[in-house]
Amino acid sequence: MNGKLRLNPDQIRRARKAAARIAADVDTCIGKRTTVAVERTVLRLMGVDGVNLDGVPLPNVVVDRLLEKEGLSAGAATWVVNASLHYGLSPREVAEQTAAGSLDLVSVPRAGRESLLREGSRLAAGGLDRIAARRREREEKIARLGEGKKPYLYVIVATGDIYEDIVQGKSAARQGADIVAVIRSTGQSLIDYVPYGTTREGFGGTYATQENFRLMRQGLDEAGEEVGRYIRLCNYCSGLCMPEIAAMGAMERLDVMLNDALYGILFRDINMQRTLIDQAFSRMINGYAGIMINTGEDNYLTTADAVEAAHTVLASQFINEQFARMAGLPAEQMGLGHAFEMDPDLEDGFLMELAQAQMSREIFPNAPLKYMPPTKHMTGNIFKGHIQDAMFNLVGILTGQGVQLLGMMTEAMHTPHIHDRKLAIENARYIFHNARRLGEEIRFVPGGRVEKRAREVLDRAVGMLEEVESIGLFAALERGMLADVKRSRTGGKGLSGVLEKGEDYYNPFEIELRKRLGLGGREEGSAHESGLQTN
Amino acid sequence: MNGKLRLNPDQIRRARKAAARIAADVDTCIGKRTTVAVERTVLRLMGVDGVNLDGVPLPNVVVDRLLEKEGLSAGAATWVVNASLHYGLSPREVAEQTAAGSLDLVSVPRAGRESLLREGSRLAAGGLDRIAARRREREEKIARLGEGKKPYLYVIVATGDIYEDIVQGKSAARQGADIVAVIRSTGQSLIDYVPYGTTREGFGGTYATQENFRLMRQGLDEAGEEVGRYIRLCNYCSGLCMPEIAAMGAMERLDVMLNDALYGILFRDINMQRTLIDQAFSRMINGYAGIMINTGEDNYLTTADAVEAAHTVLASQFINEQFARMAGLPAEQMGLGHAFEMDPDLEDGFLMELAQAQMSREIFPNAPLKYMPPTKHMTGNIFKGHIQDAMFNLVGILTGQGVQLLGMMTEAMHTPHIHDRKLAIENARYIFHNARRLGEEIRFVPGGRVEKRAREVLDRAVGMLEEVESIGLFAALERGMLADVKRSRTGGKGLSGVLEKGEDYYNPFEIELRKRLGLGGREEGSAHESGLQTN
Amino acid sequence: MKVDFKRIKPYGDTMDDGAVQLSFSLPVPCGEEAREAARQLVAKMGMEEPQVYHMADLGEGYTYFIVYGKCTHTVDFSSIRIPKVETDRMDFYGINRFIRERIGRKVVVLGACTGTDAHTVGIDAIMNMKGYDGEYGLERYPGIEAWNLGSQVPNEELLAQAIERNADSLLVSQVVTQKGVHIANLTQLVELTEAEGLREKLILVCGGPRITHEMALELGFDAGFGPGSLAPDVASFIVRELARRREEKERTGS
Amino acid sequence: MKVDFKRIKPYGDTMDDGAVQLSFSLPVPCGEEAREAARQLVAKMGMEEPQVYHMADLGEGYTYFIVYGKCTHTVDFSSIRIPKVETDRMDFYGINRFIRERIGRKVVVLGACTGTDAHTVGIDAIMNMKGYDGEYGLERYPGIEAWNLGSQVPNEELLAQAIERNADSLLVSQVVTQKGVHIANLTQLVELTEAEGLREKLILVCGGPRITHEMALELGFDAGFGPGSLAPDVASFIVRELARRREEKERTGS
Ligand code: B12
Ligand code: B12
Ligand SMILES: Cc1ncc(COP(=O)(O)O)c(C=O)c1O
Ligand SMILES: Cc1ncc(COP(=O)(O)O)c(C=O)c1O
Repeated sequence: MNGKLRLNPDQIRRARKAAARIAADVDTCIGKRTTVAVERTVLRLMGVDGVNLDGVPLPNVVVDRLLEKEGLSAGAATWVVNASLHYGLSPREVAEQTAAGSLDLVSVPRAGRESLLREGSRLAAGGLDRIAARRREREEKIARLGEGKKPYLYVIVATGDIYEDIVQGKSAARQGADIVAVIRSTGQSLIDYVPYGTTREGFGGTYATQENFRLMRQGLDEAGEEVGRYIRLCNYCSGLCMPEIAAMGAMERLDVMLNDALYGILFRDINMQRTLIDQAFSRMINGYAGIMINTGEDNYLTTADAVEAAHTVLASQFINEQFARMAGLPAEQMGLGHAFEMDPDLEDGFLMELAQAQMSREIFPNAPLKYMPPTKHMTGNIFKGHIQDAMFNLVGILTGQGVQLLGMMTEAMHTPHIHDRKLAIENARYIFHNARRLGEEIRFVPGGRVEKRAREVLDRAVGMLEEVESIGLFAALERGMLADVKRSRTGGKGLSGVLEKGEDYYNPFEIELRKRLGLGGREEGSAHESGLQTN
Repeated sequence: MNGKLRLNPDQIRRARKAAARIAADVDTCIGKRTTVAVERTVLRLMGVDGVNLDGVPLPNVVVDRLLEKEGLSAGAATWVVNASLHYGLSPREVAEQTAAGSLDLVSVPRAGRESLLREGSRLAAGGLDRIAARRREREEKIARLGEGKKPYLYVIVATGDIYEDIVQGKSAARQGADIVAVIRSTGQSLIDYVPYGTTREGFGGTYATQENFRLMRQGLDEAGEEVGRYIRLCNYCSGLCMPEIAAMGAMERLDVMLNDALYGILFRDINMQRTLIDQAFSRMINGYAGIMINTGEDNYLTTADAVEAAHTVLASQFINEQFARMAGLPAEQMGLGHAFEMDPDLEDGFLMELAQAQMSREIFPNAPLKYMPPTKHMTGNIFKGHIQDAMFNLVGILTGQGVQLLGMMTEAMHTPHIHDRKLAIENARYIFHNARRLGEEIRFVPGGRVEKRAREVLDRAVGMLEEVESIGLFAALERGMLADVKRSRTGGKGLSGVLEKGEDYYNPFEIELRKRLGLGGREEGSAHESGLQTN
Repeated sequence: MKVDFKRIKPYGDTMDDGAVQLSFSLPVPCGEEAREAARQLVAKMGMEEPQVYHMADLGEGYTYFIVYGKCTHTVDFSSIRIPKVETDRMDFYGINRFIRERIGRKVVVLGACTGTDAHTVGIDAIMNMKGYDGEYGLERYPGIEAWNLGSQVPNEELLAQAIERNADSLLVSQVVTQKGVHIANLTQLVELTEAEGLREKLILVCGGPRITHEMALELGFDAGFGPGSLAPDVASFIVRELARRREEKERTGS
Repeated sequence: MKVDFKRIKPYGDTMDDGAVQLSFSLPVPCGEEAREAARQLVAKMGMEEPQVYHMADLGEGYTYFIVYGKCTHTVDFSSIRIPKVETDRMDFYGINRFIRERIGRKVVVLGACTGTDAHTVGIDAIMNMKGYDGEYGLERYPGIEAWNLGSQVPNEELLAQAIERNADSLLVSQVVTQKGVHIANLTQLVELTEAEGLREKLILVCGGPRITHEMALELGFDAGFGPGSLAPDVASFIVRELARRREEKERTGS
């Protein structure tokens, strides 16, 4: 069926094809490189954790040592697995001794390639089995407790103090939240390590650490048992530590991860090569862990105009879909982002928002779209803001979004207070329940404003994607085609953490993940041929 | 066309026919009677105003005197016009002298019938010409200043102090209000006279007095000039003084009047005969003055359940339509009431509200329907209340209502504060503007929930009307068929003010109004044959 | 997050942050001076860092504000005790049994919306046969003779009816509270019953959305019932109070 | 309705009724005691007849309240004076003319979102070529050499760039204010400039949604700009201040 909007399937096909080529093009280029973050992730997946006496995380200590000794192009696994084999130590012990200075990785006698690969793949299997177990745990809990109806009610907590976050998260769960996201402190995405342990002092959010993940997970599991509904936990694997955080999330049974290289490039000025390499590996992990990713194209409308730039969001969704697909992440885990960000004082703006939300729904029928609330045009007028959020919620239920990121009336002031969240949840629950089946009851007039708006946005997205295809994504970013922000190929943070893979490069987790996800090798270049066809 | 809901035109026709018979039946019965209020109105229209030394309004003094002397069955005009002729005094002077005790109306020598009728009709023409002049004044102002788009934004002021009301009303006009209604003090509807002069002390509202009307009219005219939009003024002619207030409103250029005998019967326990007689005369005055009436069936849903009793509202609208028609009030002035009063926690309740509002719109295509906001299910949670009001506003714009009575978030607490009104107006303006043409863009699925709900309500209304037709309206009220309230034919307030018209009964204004409104005499009974057919 | 119940403070997202939202209008023209006036006012309320987040011109020299601030006041939660209607609530059957066993005759109850108040939904909820929220009203109780006089009943008439029907208890509903009209009205009823020498005989009960038990006692009533009250709450109180009074009378032998 | 501007009070529907709406949460479990705690708290704020209209259980031992009360405090509106940026605002052409005539060289301005703040929309609004709300940004001014360093710029780097480019003025945007992070960040910049001996030379300007001119002065800046500021406001201030300083220097002959 071609839906309520009678979108042209040829245009959708053209868009997918262009996006697939764009993604494949990037992949070819990044396939030859690795990053310090990817290597630290490999270590973490092998069980390396903890900090040295100066508080530097062991994965950083080891990777920095290897960089210094010019051994990293072979992959951290090459050295650590080798030392493991040689001394009969666990990778973690190897890391600890490296940190203590009692072990020099590059001077350990080298085992034969075959035994290296055997041990590497044993460790990889063990690491991934642990993740698979957490995934099964989630599935069992959902089967036993059940879960909320879609659109899921997604709220953020962002006190800066993990213990306050737990109180706020549990309270939200009791009010009806389905997903609780812990926002990170400003600046974390730019630090090239993941802080360690419990943290109680962040700004605009709480540091993402594995211990914080564990504590929050435990809190939400408790609340979930009490309210009889599985409560999903969300965090952010964007920024310089993207794949590490993906791994930590997979190990601590997070359920949703913000994960988008484009966001980092445009909004955090992270180097594009760095973060695209990181993204590819992180998406495999997320995919395998059964974690839903959320992409960040909704943010484009905070810097660009929401009416003018709507097609850039759609174009980016198409690209993100292809990146995800190439990492083996199924459509059911693709929380592609879009947003309700038009000026509320626009005549008939609601019709355009409705058109666009319905359009996204029809173009990505199996993806649990992440729908973002009004933020840019929220003001200090909390009463008006609350009804802007209500209209957003109405579009959410009318068009069957997957994840409704709840707007808060205090958006223009502070990260949410405990009752802001309560009122936001109450808002969504009221609208969702009271207008539950409205979407089933209405049709749009053929040739009318709603249909026209959707067609126009799709056509412009196709045009843009084909242009990007012809110049390549990097050039498109350089020209500021997304979010009105220009970024250069070699600018931004983190480029120094990118390195060419050596001949002897070894990453047992990537190999094992590709196997388990049923992905071909990277070199095949087959991605050029066809895009993912979902309808 | 049969609209978006595919309503069955035969059912609508059946409903109108039954309603016409119900109204005609009542009319036959009330045609033989008059009331003290009707007689006082005649005096007011002849220019009688002011109070005696005890503060009793002169119309009351005169009518009470005539009652005492058993002269009222001839109509107050008979005596006052006679005395006028005899002494060469104006009716007002006659009333003053009657009050002073210096003139005894019934003992004035009687003029011949013919000269009585001549003078009566001269006075009636003069009185009605003054009203016609106010009507033209309104039309000129609207032509010059323009007016708000429909649905009109209707707000109430209810401070109890006319001077505060003026501040609040002017402030509301600046915010965007199109209609300002001054709510009356509790209890005014039960007093059998209209207070005189400026008043500053009411409870839950401000006394309706002619001077208060004048002051408020002046304030809103000022505001209207400044904002460049004609601001309509509304008050209440329900209760024991219904036709008197209608006359006062007509003289002071009010634009809208709450006017509904059924409301008085059910919610003020006013005697049904009394108020139906009063209503017939008051509607002629409203009709002639170009005043839009608002009927009160929306109130049924405050005592009965809004889902269960929806059809009673529709049935009552049909009856009110016929009463209005019989009084010569054109469809364009029939602000028939209905309401958004379902429990917000009802699943898919929004669909039902939408269905009903659309249904009313299609059944009464030319009437500027008055749509009432949620009141019963408003709570102390002002934030939730504000979004209930937003959903109500959305239905208003989606279905093209004529008058949107704005809900206030503080409905469950107090009569509106100055900023409650501001927020309510902001709410409606946002929704109306942002979703202005949504109604043009959507269609309802044939056979779906929305269509079914409308059909069900219409069918039940037809059933009810035919039952009322068979037993008569009085019996239906006795059985509690409306609003879950039972009222007896001879119970309630004000029956003592009803009296049989004598052989010599004379009401020059009724005669002149019937003439100018193009109405036949009452006796014809032609109403039985056909209802008003608007589509 | 440890709470000091001797000194509780508002909470936004950090214990004791004092976060409070306010909104109000001031009779001053919109502008920076108005904003400052709003800040000063909120500071006087004991709020630190008052922040005016929204200011709107209402016209006519009035301005509306939405303000947030950090409250410095604290409340000793540990010492709070609430006066409640001190009756074990019985159910429909329990109440009727209690009447049979302890009173031995029908209890006569009159209800009304008094003065100019016409909001009958509340009193109907307590009295009507069909009841409210799943609870039958008093008219359904075999042990109770219930008379609902409806709306807009003058106090004088209510009292006349009470005498005529030999009532045990009067139930008065007051919903309109603007300018304190309910206070005046309830006070007048108490005065009238006292003047008639009936205060001892009658159990006076009032109710409504803005009525609390505490306020009812202050006004000279025997009990007050607020939002969410149901027939069994009221009936339990009345029958126990009736029994208590009778037994006390017997004891004191008067 | 006469207003006493020496003693203004909140207004609902009757002069001096004091009507104020509040909402907040308390770290106490939901119930009648919680309601009383909310009433007591609001009473401590100087509110008469505090009325809890809504109470909701947030779980975890927290409760939310919506309260109305009648404020007893008054404010003397007649004595309010507001510190404002004391510059006659010139327009695009006026500013460029002023620079040509009174300064005679390009004015060098550096802008940035400092610290970890990545909210560039505000500083872009002031600086970007295309401008904001119908006003060109500083980059478009022929008399101004404008450098927008973007987001997340450490204070140290901003200062290094200021030295390198021989800047006249620094424009700092701070949007994230949680836990006072902007205060710490702005204070550090002032300290750094002082340590480098550059404070005299530089015109320090900050801006953001929670910035006021008053606060900026307190922190040691020369000016602060809040919501709704536009390029001409900022440029007018900078060029006049620059001219003033130069003329003062000439006068004192230093
Ligand atoms: C329904 C309604 C009406 C209906 C009343 C129909 C009827 N027959 O009752 C109509 C439409 C006629 C009406 C008219 C008016 N109303 Co009215 N109305 C309401 C409304 C929407 C709901 C009230 C209600 O039914 N609540 C449901 C019942 C079940 O709750 P309850 O009364 O609190 O009762 C419970 C308890 O309090 C308790 N209880 C109550 N009484 C008693 C008595 C005893 C003895 C006991 C034990 C317990 C008890 O038990 C009940 C069950 O739990 C409210 C707004 C709101 N959402 O609250 C406005 C409201 C009460 N009305 C108001 C006003 C001002 C009026 C009018 C004057 C004008 C106007 N604004 O419309 C007129 C005139 C009425 C008059 N003369 O009294 C104001 C009162 C403001 C104030 N605080 O002073 C309100 C708050 C609306 C507003 N914001 O302006 N109204
Ligand atoms: C857009 C936006 C973003 C975008 C920013 C994109 C970009 N490149 O700028 C994105 C999505 C990336 C983002 C991210 C985050 N944001 Co943000 N964001 C907003 C949002 C929606 C709008 C801000 C905005 O653009 N306003 C429009 C501009 C024009 O206004 P302005 O900044 O006030 O600027 C004007 C004046 O203040 C002045 N001005 C400003 N700066 C300067 C400087 C000078 C020198 C002068 C003279 C004048 C001046 O002139 C401007 C024009 O008049 C606000 C919420 C809101 N509605 O306000 C939240 C908000 C600012 N964000 C917030 C937070 C916490 C974050 C995050 C930490 C997490 C999160 N909640 O998403 C991250 C991390 C950001 C980081 N490291 O700093 C909080 C801040 C809370 C607080 N008070 O501390 C807010 C209030 C949202 C919230 N309620 O949680 N955000
Ligand atoms: C994809 C994505 N990543 C991350 C973030 C949060 O920013 P940071 O990574 O700086 O915490 C967002 C915020 O909206 C986002 O959309
Ligand atoms: C038709 C009608 N008349 C009158 C009123 C107001 O009541 P009163 O006449 O007692 O002032 C209403 C209130 O909703 C009404 O709907």
